[in-house]
Amino acid sequence: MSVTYLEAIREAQAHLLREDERVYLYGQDIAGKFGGAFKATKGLAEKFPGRVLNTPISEDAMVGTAIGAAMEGMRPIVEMQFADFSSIALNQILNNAGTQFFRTNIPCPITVRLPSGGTKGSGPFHSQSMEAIYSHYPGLVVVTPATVEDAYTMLIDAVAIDDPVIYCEHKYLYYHLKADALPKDRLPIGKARIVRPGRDLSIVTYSAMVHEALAVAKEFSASGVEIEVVDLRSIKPLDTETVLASVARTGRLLCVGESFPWGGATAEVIARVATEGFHLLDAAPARINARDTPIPYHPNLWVDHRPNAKSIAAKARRILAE
Amino acid sequence: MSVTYLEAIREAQAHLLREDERVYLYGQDIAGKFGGAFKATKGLAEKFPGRVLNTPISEDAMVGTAIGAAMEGMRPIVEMQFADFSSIALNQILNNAGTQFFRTNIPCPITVRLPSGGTKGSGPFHSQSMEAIYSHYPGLVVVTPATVEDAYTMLIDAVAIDDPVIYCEHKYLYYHLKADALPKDRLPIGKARIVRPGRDLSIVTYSAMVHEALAVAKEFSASGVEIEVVDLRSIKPLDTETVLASVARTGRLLCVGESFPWGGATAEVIARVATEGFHLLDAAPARINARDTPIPYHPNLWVDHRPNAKSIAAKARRILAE
Amino acid sequence: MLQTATRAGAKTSKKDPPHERYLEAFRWMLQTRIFEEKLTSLYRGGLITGGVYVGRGQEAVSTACGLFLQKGDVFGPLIRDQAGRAAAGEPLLNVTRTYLGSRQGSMRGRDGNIHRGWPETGQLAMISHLGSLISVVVGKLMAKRMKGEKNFIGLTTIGEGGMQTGATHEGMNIASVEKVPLVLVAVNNHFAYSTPNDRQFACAQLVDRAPGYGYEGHEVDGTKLADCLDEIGGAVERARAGGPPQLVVASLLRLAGHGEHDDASYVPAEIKKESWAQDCVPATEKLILEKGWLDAATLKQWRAEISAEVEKAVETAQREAAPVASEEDWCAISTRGMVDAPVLAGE
Amino acid sequence: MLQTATRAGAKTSKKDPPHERYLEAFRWMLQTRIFEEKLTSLYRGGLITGGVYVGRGQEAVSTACGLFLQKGDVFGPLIRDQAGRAAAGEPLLNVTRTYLGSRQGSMRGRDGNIHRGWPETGQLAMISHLGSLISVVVGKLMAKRMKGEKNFIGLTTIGEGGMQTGATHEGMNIASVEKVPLVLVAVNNHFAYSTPNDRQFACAQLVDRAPGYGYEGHEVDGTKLADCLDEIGGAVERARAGGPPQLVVASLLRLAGHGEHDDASYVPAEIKKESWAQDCVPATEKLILEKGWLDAATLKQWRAEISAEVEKAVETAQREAAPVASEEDWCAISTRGMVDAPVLAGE
Ligand SMILES: Cc1ncc(C[n+]2csc(CCOP(=O)(O)OP(=O)(O)O)c2C)c(N)n1
Ligand SMILES: Cc1ncc(C[n+]2csc(CCOP(=O)(O)OP(=O)(O)O)c2C)c(N)n1
Ligand SMILES: [Mg+2]
Ligand SMILES: [Mg+2]
Repeated sequence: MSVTYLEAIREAQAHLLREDERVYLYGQDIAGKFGGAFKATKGLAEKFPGRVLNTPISEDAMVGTAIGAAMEGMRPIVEMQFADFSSIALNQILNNAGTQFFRTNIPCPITVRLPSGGTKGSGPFHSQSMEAIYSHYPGLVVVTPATVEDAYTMLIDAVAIDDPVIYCEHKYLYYHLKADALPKDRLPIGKARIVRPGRDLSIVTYSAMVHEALAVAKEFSASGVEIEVVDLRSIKPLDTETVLASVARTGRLLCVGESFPWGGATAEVIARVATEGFHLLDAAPARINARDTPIPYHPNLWVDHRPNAKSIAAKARRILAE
Repeated sequence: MSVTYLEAIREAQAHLLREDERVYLYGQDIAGKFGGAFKATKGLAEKFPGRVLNTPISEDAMVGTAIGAAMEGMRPIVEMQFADFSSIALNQILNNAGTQFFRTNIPCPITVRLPSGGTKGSGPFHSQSMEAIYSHYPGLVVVTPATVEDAYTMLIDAVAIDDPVIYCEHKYLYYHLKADALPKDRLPIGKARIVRPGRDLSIVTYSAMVHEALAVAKEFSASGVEIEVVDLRSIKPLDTETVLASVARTGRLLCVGESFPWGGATAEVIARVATEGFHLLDAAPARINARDTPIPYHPNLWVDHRPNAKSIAAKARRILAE
Repeated sequence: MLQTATRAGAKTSKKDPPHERYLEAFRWMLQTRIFEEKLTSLYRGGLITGGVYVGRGQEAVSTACGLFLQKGDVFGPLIRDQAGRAAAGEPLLNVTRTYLGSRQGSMRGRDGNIHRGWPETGQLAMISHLGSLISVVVGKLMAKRMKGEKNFIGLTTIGEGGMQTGATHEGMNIASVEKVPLVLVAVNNHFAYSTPNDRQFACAQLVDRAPGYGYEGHEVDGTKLADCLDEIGGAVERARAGGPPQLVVASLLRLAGHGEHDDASYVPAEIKKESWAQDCVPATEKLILEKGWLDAATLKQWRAEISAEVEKAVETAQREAAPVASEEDWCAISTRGMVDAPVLAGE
Repeated sequence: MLQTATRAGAKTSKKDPPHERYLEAFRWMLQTRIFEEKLTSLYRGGLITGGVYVGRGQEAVSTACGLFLQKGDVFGPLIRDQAGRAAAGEPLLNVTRTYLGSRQGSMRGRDGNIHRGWPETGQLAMISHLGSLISVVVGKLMAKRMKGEKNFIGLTTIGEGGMQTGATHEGMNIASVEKVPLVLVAVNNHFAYSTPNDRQFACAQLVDRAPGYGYEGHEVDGTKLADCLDEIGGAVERARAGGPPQLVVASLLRLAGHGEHDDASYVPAEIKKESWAQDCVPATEKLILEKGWLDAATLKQWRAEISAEVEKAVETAQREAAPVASEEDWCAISTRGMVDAPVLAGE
């Protein structure tokens, strides 16, 4: 048996519905036989009657009701049809969910699933990665699973956390990524993972870009260059310690993120390393992000808009040459 | 005669209404005798009938109509009552205004005024600085005037730009800042300004924090330490060149921003200097931001939540000791 | 949570008032008026941090919003609902603490005044963004139903300006899709800050919104306590009995500035002559005296009692410590292990 | 911008059709049907990038949306408005280019298919977020008025699902506050992706929303071309004459999946028996033949002409170059001097 990244998300939700009666799922087109635009909830409405609910096209109210229900003791999981539409729910997420505990001392354990990231032909409004915006504001935990195993355990852990969690799942990984089975163990949210040890350069990244980085690391390994790949797993909290330890080993840092260049996770990682680990660096750190334009629809443009193994390799070569 | 920062904003709008028939003002409570929550449009409705319009409490639609009018050749200036409420307009700003030119080749010259930043007793929803969110997404120009002169010229220049501009005006500066007269000259948007030259440390900052940094620089100067203060003026585009030139002179960098710590302008500046000016740095760069919680209402908490001259001085001392 | 009878030994005459809770309601109105006048004077004296936003002129409708709530109900008050909050069980000391910046207020100095909640009696802490609270109330009601609770309702209020936000629309609509027992009391006080009705909406009357959401709609003169009690009490009853969501639109005039910093000089004189522009507190008091439902001596005694309560609350709160930054637990989330490495002011 | 008469020498019988533009309208319906069937087959053949979203079943109402627009009007079509876009003047070649990824399409490969605009005839390029276009149309109308233009209207469409967004509410409301000549055509095709009406709204009928915004409301069977022309044509006329904003709610059934990737197996069989669930294209054709408004030979000729046009557009677009990343001007704004230092992929 093998499990895709998407199936892991579905299985995690099935597990949660089975084990925790406080959990319910709320989103557009997630119920009935249909089971969601990406089928992440396929079959769950039938198995858990009354706990997988279709909503009107009302992202603000979807999250608003989840906040109310969470404060009342439930554990709602809200599915955005695409991360991009969470812009409509952003006020509820940042200003209501994100401030609730600090203001009232009442925890607000909602989980918002954001199908994120680019796939070819999806264009400017079905490809976005919004993790930076949600991380900038206080009060939220923001996770970005890059593997089938993490997709599974981190969703379960997200729902267990007493605070709002933004769960950024990458659409490109839905079908492309397979594991042999659901995981037995877990690394807790908040810990980064060294997915490939190395000695010459640290590539710090997250979500789909982990796999691009791994491809580069493999390629370089053939010529004796050992790249260490760090998967952040959650970008808030961001595991500065593991990143610094990696840079301490390699002396060189490349940060890769799929979202827009200004600010965001790559800027934050570099700022942390530069401020807290300046003397660990043997060369200037570097970063690669998507281009600073809307995400183009045509595949010819799209492949060039986001980072990929080729552009990462080119950048890595330049850092290593310093 | 003296002019406050707030009056400069009002005068800039009066100038624009007088000189450019495409300009109109659109916002909550800006018309009539009332002239806005902060009186930034006081007297303008009477002077320019039909061109200063009150709106319903509908931030999404306010910006939506401005986008339509701008594409039709007008130059709307939208006033958000507080920056914090622009979260409701965020989808129109990021996804509609921000993508319009790239997608359609039709420019979208709207200006959105965001009364930003903390003042005492304003609490979590009337104190926010949202520049990082608007800078992260492509397609927008984001300006953060710190002086009376800049408040005036940059608003006029913002409206002249054929693209959407987010004009972040700082509420604390409204009455606190005075100049002798309206400026005759201008530094264009996109250029940072060395507001105080120095040799020992560069403090790179923007908006109200420029004045905290200047206070620190003055204090240090007494003991022979010369701090260079760089006012970014616009954070997108961000004038990397001027920042790097300053760091080249001083070898030391402290970035100060009033908004939340994760990502944002301070992370972006440090990332740029670390990646493009690594060898200019004699010591680890550092940054100070607000705390990573909602902005507290009580003044006792608020003063400790944001950076101020005292905390900046403490940090500066540590960097200089390295 | 509620005082169940008119307190202070109110002597009702043989000719009873039109609603059994009329006099009790009036006492909350009076308390609110006296309390808010005290707040205003503290504000003018520079003793309050942040704004003061009063419900002057809205005491009748707001009291009616709080009065019919029971244990297990959800209440989402907004900025002009001091009367409703009190009637629904928030102690005077809590609001006083919040306004005076005592660390012991329910928001502990972290958020202020009109944003406060009082979870003990189901009162939510609003955020500023108007309309955002409606869906939160709906979510609470959904959760209660999922947990098997019975007989609860949710009531929340909105201004005629706030009705124009997208959040209000989505919240109103999702309430009827989810078939929850919601009562939405819309208060058209004819101004949203300085903006009059004609720049907020262009329908004949706001109650015309009700059918578009499958709500039952009702209109009421918000200055007439008896009508407010009947309409809002009735709406609460129908929602509790399983009826569709209820929209009650009350007309009245805001008899203060938007906040106490605002002199409201933009309010035209003519509008003040409208019948619904009267001040509900003296109007109700006059009626009570005319009808003999209470005598002047009792009313005088109420006033004295309330003033004493208010003074006591103010004195208590003023004696209490303000929050201290160095003792503050600067933590936006409840899960310690999930707090991001601090990049703090001054660290 | 519009073809002003039925093209291709349509022979009308003595007994004229119920609306003078009925046959012209039908030709747009037919063109759309034939074109979209071609698109679907190209999609199935893997020749299209991105999704294909067709207006199958909506051709009558969509055509009516485009048909009455004049130079200077504003049109805000949504994803199922191929017919309206064509009727309002977008050449078949532009949509074909967009779908086939030619660099010469109006979106130049930067945005796709259903998001395209056609500024030449006032057609805006929607963003995905439903409801966001309404206020943009309102803003265009405000600007036209400020500039002193006369006699213009704006028309935009929305699905019954999209009506539940906050943006729709704010956009509808601000239109009547600003008193602009807006026609909003709401198409209740009974599904929003897979979601049926009962999880979208709970009012008796969507037209009940009209009075709450001060709109005139009209209902129409969206499968009856004559009624669509009358109602939408009438609404356009009333808006142009200075009437209040117009809401026309059309009922019909979406006769395809949400997109061509979707088999729509969630649509229950019963609903397909409703009168408003019929397919407007053959129904209109049948009526035309029955009434003798056109003869079979003419219709056959129309089909042949349209197919030839479609094939030609496809062939042209397929021959054209796709966008090339290295030649792309990667610039999100128009002002060169304001472009931020590039932090680009691979740089
Ligand atoms: C979304 C949003 N935009 C702007 C504001 C700023 N604001 C606070 S109160 C107010 C006026 C509210 O008017 P109304 O809803 O009629 O309530 P009232 O003050 O009359 O009770 C405004 C514009 C806000 N709170 N929320
Ligand atoms: C704000 C927003 N949320 C979600 C979506 C995703 N989405 C695209 S089309 C659609 C269904 C639209 O239904 P309806 O408005 O009835 O139009 P129809 O497709 O039936 O023509 C959804 C949910 C969106 N486009 N915008
Ligand atoms: Mg009001
Ligand atoms: Mg539909």
